[in-house]
Amino acid sequence: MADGELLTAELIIEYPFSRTTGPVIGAFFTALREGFIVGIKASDGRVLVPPFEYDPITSESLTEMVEVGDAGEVVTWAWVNDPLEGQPFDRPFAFALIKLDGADTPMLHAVDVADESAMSTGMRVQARWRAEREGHINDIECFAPVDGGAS
Amino acid sequence: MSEITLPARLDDLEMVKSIRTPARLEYDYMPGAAPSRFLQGVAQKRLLGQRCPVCRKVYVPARGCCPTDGVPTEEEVELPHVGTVTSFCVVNVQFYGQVMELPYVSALILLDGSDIPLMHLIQEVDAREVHMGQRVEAVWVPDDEIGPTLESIKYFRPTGEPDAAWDTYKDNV
Amino acid sequence: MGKQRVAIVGIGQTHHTAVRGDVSIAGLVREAAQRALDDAQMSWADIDAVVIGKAPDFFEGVMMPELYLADALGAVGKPMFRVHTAGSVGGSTAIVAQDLVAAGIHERVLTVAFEKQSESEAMWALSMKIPFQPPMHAGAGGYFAPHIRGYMQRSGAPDHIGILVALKDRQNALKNPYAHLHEHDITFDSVKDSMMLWDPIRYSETCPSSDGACALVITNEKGGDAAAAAGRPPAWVKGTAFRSEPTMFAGRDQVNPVGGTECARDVYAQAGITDPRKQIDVVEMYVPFSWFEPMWLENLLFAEEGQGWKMVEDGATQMDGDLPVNCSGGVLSSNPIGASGMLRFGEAAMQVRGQAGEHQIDGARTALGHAYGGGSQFFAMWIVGADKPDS
Amino acid sequence: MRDVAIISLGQTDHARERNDVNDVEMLMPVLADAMKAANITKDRVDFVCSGSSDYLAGQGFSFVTTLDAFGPWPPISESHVDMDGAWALYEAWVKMQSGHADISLIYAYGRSSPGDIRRVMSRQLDPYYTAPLWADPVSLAALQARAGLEAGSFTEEQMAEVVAASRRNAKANPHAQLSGDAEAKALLDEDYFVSPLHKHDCPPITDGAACVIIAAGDVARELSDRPAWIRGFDHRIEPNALGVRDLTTSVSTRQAADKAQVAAGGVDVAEIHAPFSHQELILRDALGLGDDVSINPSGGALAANPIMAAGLIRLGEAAARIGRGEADRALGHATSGVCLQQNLVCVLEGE
Repeated sequence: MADGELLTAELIIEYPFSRTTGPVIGAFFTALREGFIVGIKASDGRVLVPPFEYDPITSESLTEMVEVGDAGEVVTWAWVNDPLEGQPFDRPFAFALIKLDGADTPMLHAVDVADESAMSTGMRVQARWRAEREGHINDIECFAPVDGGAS
Repeated sequence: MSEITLPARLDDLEMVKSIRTPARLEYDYMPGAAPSRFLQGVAQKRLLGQRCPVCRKVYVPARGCCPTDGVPTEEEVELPHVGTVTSFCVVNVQFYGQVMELPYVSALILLDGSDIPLMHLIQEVDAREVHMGQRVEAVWVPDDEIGPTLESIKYFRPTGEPDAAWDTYKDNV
Repeated sequence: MGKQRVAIVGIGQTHHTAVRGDVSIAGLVREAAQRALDDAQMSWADIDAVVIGKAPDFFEGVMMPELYLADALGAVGKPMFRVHTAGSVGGSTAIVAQDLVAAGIHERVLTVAFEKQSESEAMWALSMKIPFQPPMHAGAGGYFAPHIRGYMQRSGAPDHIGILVALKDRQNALKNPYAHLHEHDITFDSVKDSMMLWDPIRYSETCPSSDGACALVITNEKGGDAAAAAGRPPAWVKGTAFRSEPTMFAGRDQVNPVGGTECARDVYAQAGITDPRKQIDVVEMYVPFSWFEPMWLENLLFAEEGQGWKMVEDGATQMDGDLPVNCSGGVLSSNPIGASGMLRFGEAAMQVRGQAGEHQIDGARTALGHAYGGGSQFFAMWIVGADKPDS
Repeated sequence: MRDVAIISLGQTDHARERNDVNDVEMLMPVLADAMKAANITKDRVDFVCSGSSDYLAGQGFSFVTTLDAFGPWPPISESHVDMDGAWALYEAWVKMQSGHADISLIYAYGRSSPGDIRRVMSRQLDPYYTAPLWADPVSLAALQARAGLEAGSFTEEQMAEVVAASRRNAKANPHAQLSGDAEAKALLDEDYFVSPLHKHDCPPITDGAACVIIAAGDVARELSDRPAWIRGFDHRIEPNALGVRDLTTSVSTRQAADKAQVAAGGVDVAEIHAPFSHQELILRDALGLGDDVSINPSGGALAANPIMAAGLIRLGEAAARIGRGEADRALGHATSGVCLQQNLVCVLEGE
């Protein structure tokens, strides 16, 4: 037989994971389904978006959920020229940390602009909602620049 | 658990309790050098084991490593396609991804000349008649379906020989 | 510096069930951890380090989930550690946590183990098809059933032994409010008549698939003394041991693996135990299929080889026997895989602390917690006692 | 604390893809090299601890068969972490503190080649908010780099200098995957990969493994001419979400360095586990290392990044400098998680 012939084969790990959310994460996704965004008040009074179940400093359970805006400002961003399977777009886009109006911490999502030159830190963006929503992070299709917004 | 207070807009809505997050990852699986050589042998209807240079035990499928001595195994030993059932289990349960007809027998089979049993199916016999010590032989899939996988052995079936003596396989039970 | 004495002063667990649909992964883990902290009368700020254990990440589909769980477990700004030793992981995790205290590195360590199996399906995660390899024809039951048959052949044990174990553990579980299975109507005949899944293993002789978590607060001698002075007696660690051996090797005894016995000898020697059946009052043993109780009774030197099944038949391992085994209902009644080993360790500690409620063995002073994993090849054990060890 | 020293290091010649061997076949020679360098056979090892990840292998319980590479018979005292091998070394060091072992063998291995490593690593993110976006570690590191650049913490020129130095240093490291004479200026001219990162700012895709042996007290002195004594050892973790962290600094590294008493004496050499170029700049700052410290003489993770082993290798490389008499006090660092969420610091000294 042929010596040194090495075998390879495709190995696929696939599962339709179903995740129970608990009340805090569930409230966030419920709001997304309804077309708005909620955060949660941390022990130091900051509003965390997305809402976390436990305080990032004291670890105490957080309970006070509040509504925030669906527009805000890009805090930092990365230009994804060649998106990976599963990412929000299959054409170039930006991943960004976006601090929404009324929030004190930024959340991660995609920003849709034509090219990298349209991106800048501090630019205002607004959520673009999907028409069909189920309670999922992808209920927000992406964020897009607010017309006439400061940049 | 502490009570969550929600903004008014979430009052009286049916709350999301779970989300779907399907995931699919594709990998190139590489069995490695010794297993590749073993599987290439299977594709030629040959069962190639390896002998450990330290403990002299014969491992099949060849793994390239002696699991007790932690040294590479290189000496090749070709094994016959007959062996002894050292233990088995009659399966009556379906599970994810399974395609077998119930019930069926999954057995540990010690090939003659090998020092470790391999797990495979026993067919062409009523499940109730499978027993420890039974002599079995490999039944291969048709030649045009043979490939580098142990599934090239369709199953094992009884040879009809007298049972092996307990002493010949008791160290593998 | 030398070795410090170690005490368990807080124990918490979730109610184990098929699907904990009301919580996130963090929420599940947090629930056990909070109960352990409450039991120890401590707050998150009191904890110096966190050690977390679970079985494969594929169960929940989260790679290295400890990174995501850092906030929920109060680990921010602290050392956090993740252990994975297959089914024995819950036990191994507790040992790693106690080592941090024994070594004098930390005073108070929180350790947590969990599995939220309902996020996927255990059968899927345990039977993924690997190219070129023959399919696991029958999942975990199919892997272990031949070993059980081997035990029956070698020992001459009659068929009903497995039924007796299953019946005992399920009936014990009725006394444990946290157990997953509460089968009030179970009888010898109902076990016997349950479906033969992986002959010789019947449906009622197998463990369930559970969501659940377990947590322990482990402290040094000062912490143990303080708890005792406050009327909350700790469990003192008298010995810990790990042993591992290869999954498959020529001549391997998978019925009575050498690694298990060596691990037991090691942990007994540390705890000054020379006659385990006499000196150990209660055992929490990792028994996912009922037949493993007689097999482990022999492997752990409670019975001569081939005689373990007689202890079962004589009722020695019943709650009113001389060596009660799995008063909590054991793995056969609750099996959040990653947590199952820590539940054994925690339940052993509960017994010597006298806090096991309805499934308490009166006067239990010394207990063994046992976990195993892989193809009966990874072992983790500890001996805990009501009395402070001499050294 | 009990005196424990790193006495040997074995590692693969790191490569883009090692499909000629499986994990056991990859590890056997690495373990043999480390034991040979320590003048021991496996029967002298009291405790074995390993680090790996099922997700990299694409198989649950992947570490189970890999243990065969050691030959764990008669049965051994052994444990495994789903973390970088640097944490396995920490577990072994703890075990030795309580007197349970005199010699421990630690190994770690990982492959980035079999899957799309960026997609695989995305499964590390929180499973509700970010993993479903399939955000990947390169994109998230790019967010971190931009935050640092715009905060004025470092410049793109400095990032390119880090890469050039790594390639240059790696020329002396026979195990390195990437090495050569790269000019920072030329690097800056290359296209962006995930802006503001160039491909060279990112770690190479590597398959590889490593093994480190540690020994206590007189046993270490018996086995090594110049043991690298562990004098400070600590690790810390930060919150998971990027949005609640200051990405331009590394708080957990600072905490660990403080506990490990890095500042209590000068450091001659630091092996820093920085998968991305800007992270080396963040970490240097957090570790308080001055310009006189030799940083990543091995080339670091930018020269070879066998995930799960890259941190262990940093500790082993730092120790090797002491062993060869090139340093008296050295620092090894390892990181885990997205954007430096968790960090470990080990201070090593010669006698």
